[in-house]
Amino acid sequence: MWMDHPGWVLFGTWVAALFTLGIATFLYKDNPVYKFCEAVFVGISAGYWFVSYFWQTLLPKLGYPFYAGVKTVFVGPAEWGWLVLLIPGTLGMMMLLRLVPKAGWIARWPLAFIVGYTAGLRLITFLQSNAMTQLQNSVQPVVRYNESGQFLGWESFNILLVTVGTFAGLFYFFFSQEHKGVFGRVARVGTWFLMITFGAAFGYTVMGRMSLLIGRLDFLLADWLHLIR
Amino acid sequence: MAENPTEMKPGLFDRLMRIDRRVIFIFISVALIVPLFFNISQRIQVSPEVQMLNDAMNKVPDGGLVLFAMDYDPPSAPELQPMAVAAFKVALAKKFKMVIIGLWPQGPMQANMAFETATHDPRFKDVKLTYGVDYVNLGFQSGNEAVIQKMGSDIPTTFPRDYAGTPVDQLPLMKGIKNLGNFDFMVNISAGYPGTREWVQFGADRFGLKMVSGSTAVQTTEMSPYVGKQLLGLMGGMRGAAEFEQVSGYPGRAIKFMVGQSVAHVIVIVFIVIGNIAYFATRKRKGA
Amino acid sequence: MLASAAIAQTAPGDSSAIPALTIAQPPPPNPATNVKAEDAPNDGGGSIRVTWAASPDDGAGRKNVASYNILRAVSSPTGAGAFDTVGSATAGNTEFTDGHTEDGIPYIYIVEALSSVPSPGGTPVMVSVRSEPTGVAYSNGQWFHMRRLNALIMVIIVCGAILYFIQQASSGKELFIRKIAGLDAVDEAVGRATEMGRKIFYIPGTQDMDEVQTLAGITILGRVAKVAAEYEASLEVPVSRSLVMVTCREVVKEAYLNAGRPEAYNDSMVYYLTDDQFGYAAGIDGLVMRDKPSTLFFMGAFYAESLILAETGNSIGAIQIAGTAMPAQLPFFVAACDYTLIGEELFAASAYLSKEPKLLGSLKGQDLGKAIILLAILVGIVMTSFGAISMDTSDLDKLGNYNIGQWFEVQ
Amino acid sequence: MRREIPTAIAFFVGIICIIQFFIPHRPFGTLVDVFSDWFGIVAAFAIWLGALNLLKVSLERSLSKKKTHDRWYGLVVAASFFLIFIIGMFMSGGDQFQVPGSRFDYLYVNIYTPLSSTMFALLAFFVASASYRAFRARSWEATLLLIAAFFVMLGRAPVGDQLTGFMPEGYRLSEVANWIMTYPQVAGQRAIMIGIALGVASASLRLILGLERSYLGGE
Repeated sequence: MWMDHPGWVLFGTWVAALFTLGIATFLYKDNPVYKFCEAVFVGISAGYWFVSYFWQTLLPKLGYPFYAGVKTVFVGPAEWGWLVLLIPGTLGMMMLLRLVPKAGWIARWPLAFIVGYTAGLRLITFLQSNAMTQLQNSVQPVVRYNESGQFLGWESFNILLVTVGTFAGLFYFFFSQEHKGVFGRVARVGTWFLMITFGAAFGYTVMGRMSLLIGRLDFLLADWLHLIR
Repeated sequence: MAENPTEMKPGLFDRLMRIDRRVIFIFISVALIVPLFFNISQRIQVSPEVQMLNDAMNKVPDGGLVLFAMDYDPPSAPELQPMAVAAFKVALAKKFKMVIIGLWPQGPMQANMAFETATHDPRFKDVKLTYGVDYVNLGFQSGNEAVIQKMGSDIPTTFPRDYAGTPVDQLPLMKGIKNLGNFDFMVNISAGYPGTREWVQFGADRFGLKMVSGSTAVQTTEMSPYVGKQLLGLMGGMRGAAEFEQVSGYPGRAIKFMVGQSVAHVIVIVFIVIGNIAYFATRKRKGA
Repeated sequence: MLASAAIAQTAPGDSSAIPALTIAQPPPPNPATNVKAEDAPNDGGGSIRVTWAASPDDGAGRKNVASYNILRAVSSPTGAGAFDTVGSATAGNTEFTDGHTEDGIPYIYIVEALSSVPSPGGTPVMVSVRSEPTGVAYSNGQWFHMRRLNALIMVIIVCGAILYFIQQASSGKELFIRKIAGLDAVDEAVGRATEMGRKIFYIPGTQDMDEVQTLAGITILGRVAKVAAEYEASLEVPVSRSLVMVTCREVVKEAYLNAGRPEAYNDSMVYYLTDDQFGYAAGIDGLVMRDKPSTLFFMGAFYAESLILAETGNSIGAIQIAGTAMPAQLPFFVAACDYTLIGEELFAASAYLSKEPKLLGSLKGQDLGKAIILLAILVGIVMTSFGAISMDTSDLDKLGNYNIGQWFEVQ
Repeated sequence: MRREIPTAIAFFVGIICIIQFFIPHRPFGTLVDVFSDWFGIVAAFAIWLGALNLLKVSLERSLSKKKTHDRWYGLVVAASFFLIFIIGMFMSGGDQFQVPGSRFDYLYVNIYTPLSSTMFALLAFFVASASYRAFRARSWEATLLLIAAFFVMLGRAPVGDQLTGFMPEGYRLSEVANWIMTYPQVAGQRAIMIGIALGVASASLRLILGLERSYLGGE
């Protein structure tokens, strides 16, 4: 294949390396090299998504099935299932009417469809997967024993801690109750748990972020400069 | 303002308090670059989640049908690619039948690269796999969690063609596969949305998929509540990858990268300590 | 017409393998028993569930069952038609769902246990043994998913609580709502932009309109834009999705109209950069460094770009107010922004800022929902703890009926 | 009429999306899949608006009379867009555009990938500078944030275990970090997740009922 040609491979690696360094200059300060890379990035990525949407959504979900459906009408045996595609097709066209100032308001119809779809679907999925599943995981015996019926103090304490933390954390989220008195104190404990959660989650990810940079350094030093193997 | 009596000549700690962030950047770069030039190795403690993952994978009978969902792209590859490679090696050793898909457009490409790396391991020199019989790559489908939902009822209509455009009914492996219920196991490698959360919600919760996940370090905290019933194991970030490489017996890149990562990590910790010392030192002086 | 135990070769007609089989001593496995077929529950039709008791040689006995084949035939008054393989299951499984049936057609099934037998030729031969056929089964669709009854109850309770308080609030009942620090800072943050003569950037997340956080972010934008219009601050909304761009234009235009300054609105306040996560981050970073906005809002769904955006904003000393329900990104906003709306607070923000009674009522409804959930957890924990006294709790599955948590499991 | 019909559409679609979850029977069982395809189609149309807007803004900036220093970057944006657009649409084998070896793939691998990977990699630096600044024991809450982060970070680095190797098993830093992650961290996470579920339910209901409809603009 043409792009396996050593010349093209080398050229590609150099382009990739220069763009890598160009973006990295932003760490020092904003500069013309970064501005150029940023402009290329915005243009290339917008085009990338545009092309992907066209080939991977617009045609396979609308264009091809619509064409195949219309063809059955003329070639037979006629099928009419494709007619339903007229709905999303029309909604999409209505969206494009935004380009016509006087008719722009018609784009609210597809927007309303999307808002209804999102609201309905997410209401269910979040209640199911966030609320119900967390309920399921929370309802556990807080007193723990092993097989021979011996009480396990440490395990019981841990489960109790999670329960108390969940409760206190939820108290923080109460909106219609002033955070004063006992309620306020419990909510305060809730914020402590939230802070521990944030700190732990942050600390946990620091390493992962380093690995991203290792990937780029590995590219520069191994694939581009061949300094390491 | 100069005549303000509390205003003092900035001392060492004051300067440390307002250290230019570019100084930190230099330290991080050096810490990450230098170890890449050396060959150091270290012992890694395996966490229970990764142990569970390894056990769960080994519990799948040899020759079992396993789904690989690769939901990530090149930016997350340093963390996730070693996981994919190690998982494929375990799969090769256990002679799994593999079906590869991706909910991220670049996922299947990453999978191909990982698969190739895995087959190049000298231990699998004699393993001869036939595409279409032993493994297939069904490529990417757009639609996020809706794809999972459709796979729950009918995989051949969800993925009518494979990665290279071959209709699935021409792939012998796909003959017996109707829906997610046919899989003995699933490995998800995930960098965000759609990913492990969606596979748990739609695959494990709704269709009873037995699954494990390898996810970026950032996501791992969000996924850890699912471990147990919904996730049979979880590896998080480069460290999780290195642990898995160690426990599965297939050491790879993750263990090597861990060194630089650890050093940079320690630098961050040292800076936090310095920041706090400076904070308390300046506060004491202001209070006095 | 069916032999209850037939020996078949994988390659029918390959008679040369038969003598090999008689030489290779191992006999075929015992068949699977108690095979039943019934309509798969809780589906839209088109599938039948086949269950069986494992062959005595599956994992035990001779341990030679490798897998099961599931065969199907259409039943008719004159007898069953030909059996075709519709799927397979590896050893250890005792269930298979045939997802390719037509509703209303009578089917019968057979489960075939397969065993691989070494042959002198080297390549192992598959031998199989068939079970008794099942009775006739039909598939059809159900109108209610029984395994989701608990979720329905949950939806009714939560939505009922919210609707009840919306109703209460519209009848004029006073509602107390606690302070949300990040939202009280909106006026100050917008005012500062006016004073300094700098811009306000509002980023409604980086996801599309199928994410409810984006919708929340856009609704908050409506309130912020109104404040910006009143303060005559200059607002810019660079977005990452075309649909979000269209929606934000409607929202901002409406807000300027409501603030009595429709002439100050201009479509160019809301513009699209790119759908791409990091392409967008690169673009925003550049804009922030060059325009040096005094105030940045991040309200919606974010992924890894959260810290790239917030650190850059922090480096120019902007006031930053963030809000997201992405648990993984919250720590970064908390670390790099002045105020952060945590999870639920993001969804409460638009109601809080609008001060409309009906919307505030929905917040009170949320609280009732939370109270009910807390109560359910408490009661559940007490019940299971008493039920499980002195029981082995190393594995919750062993608790059986005492494992009350499973009541909340939704299929 | 400009607001009533859309409000009705949102209501109708929202309710259907809720009840379909409980009705496996056709056509409800697959309705959300259909809607999700429709969403994709509408988004695929809408991206024309976004792309045109991007080009308009970029070209206007380049062609304006104002002789700003930055004006030529707009041309770079437009040129890059057209480069990948033309190659992706016409020169990379149609819908096989992403197959390795296509021209589109060459741009993807050598331009798009390094740009986005490097942008992502900047996080390594930002996470360091943010933690240096944020993790200071300014108050009790900030101290908890600091302590949790500190222990988890140490526990995740192999050096943590080397420091505490003398301790009995179960008390080493990696185990302490695991403990924080499995218990207190999960508690906070759970509270956040349950809260979010309620928040989403409430926000969704407000949208379905048309109580929040600023997205529809004015009359």
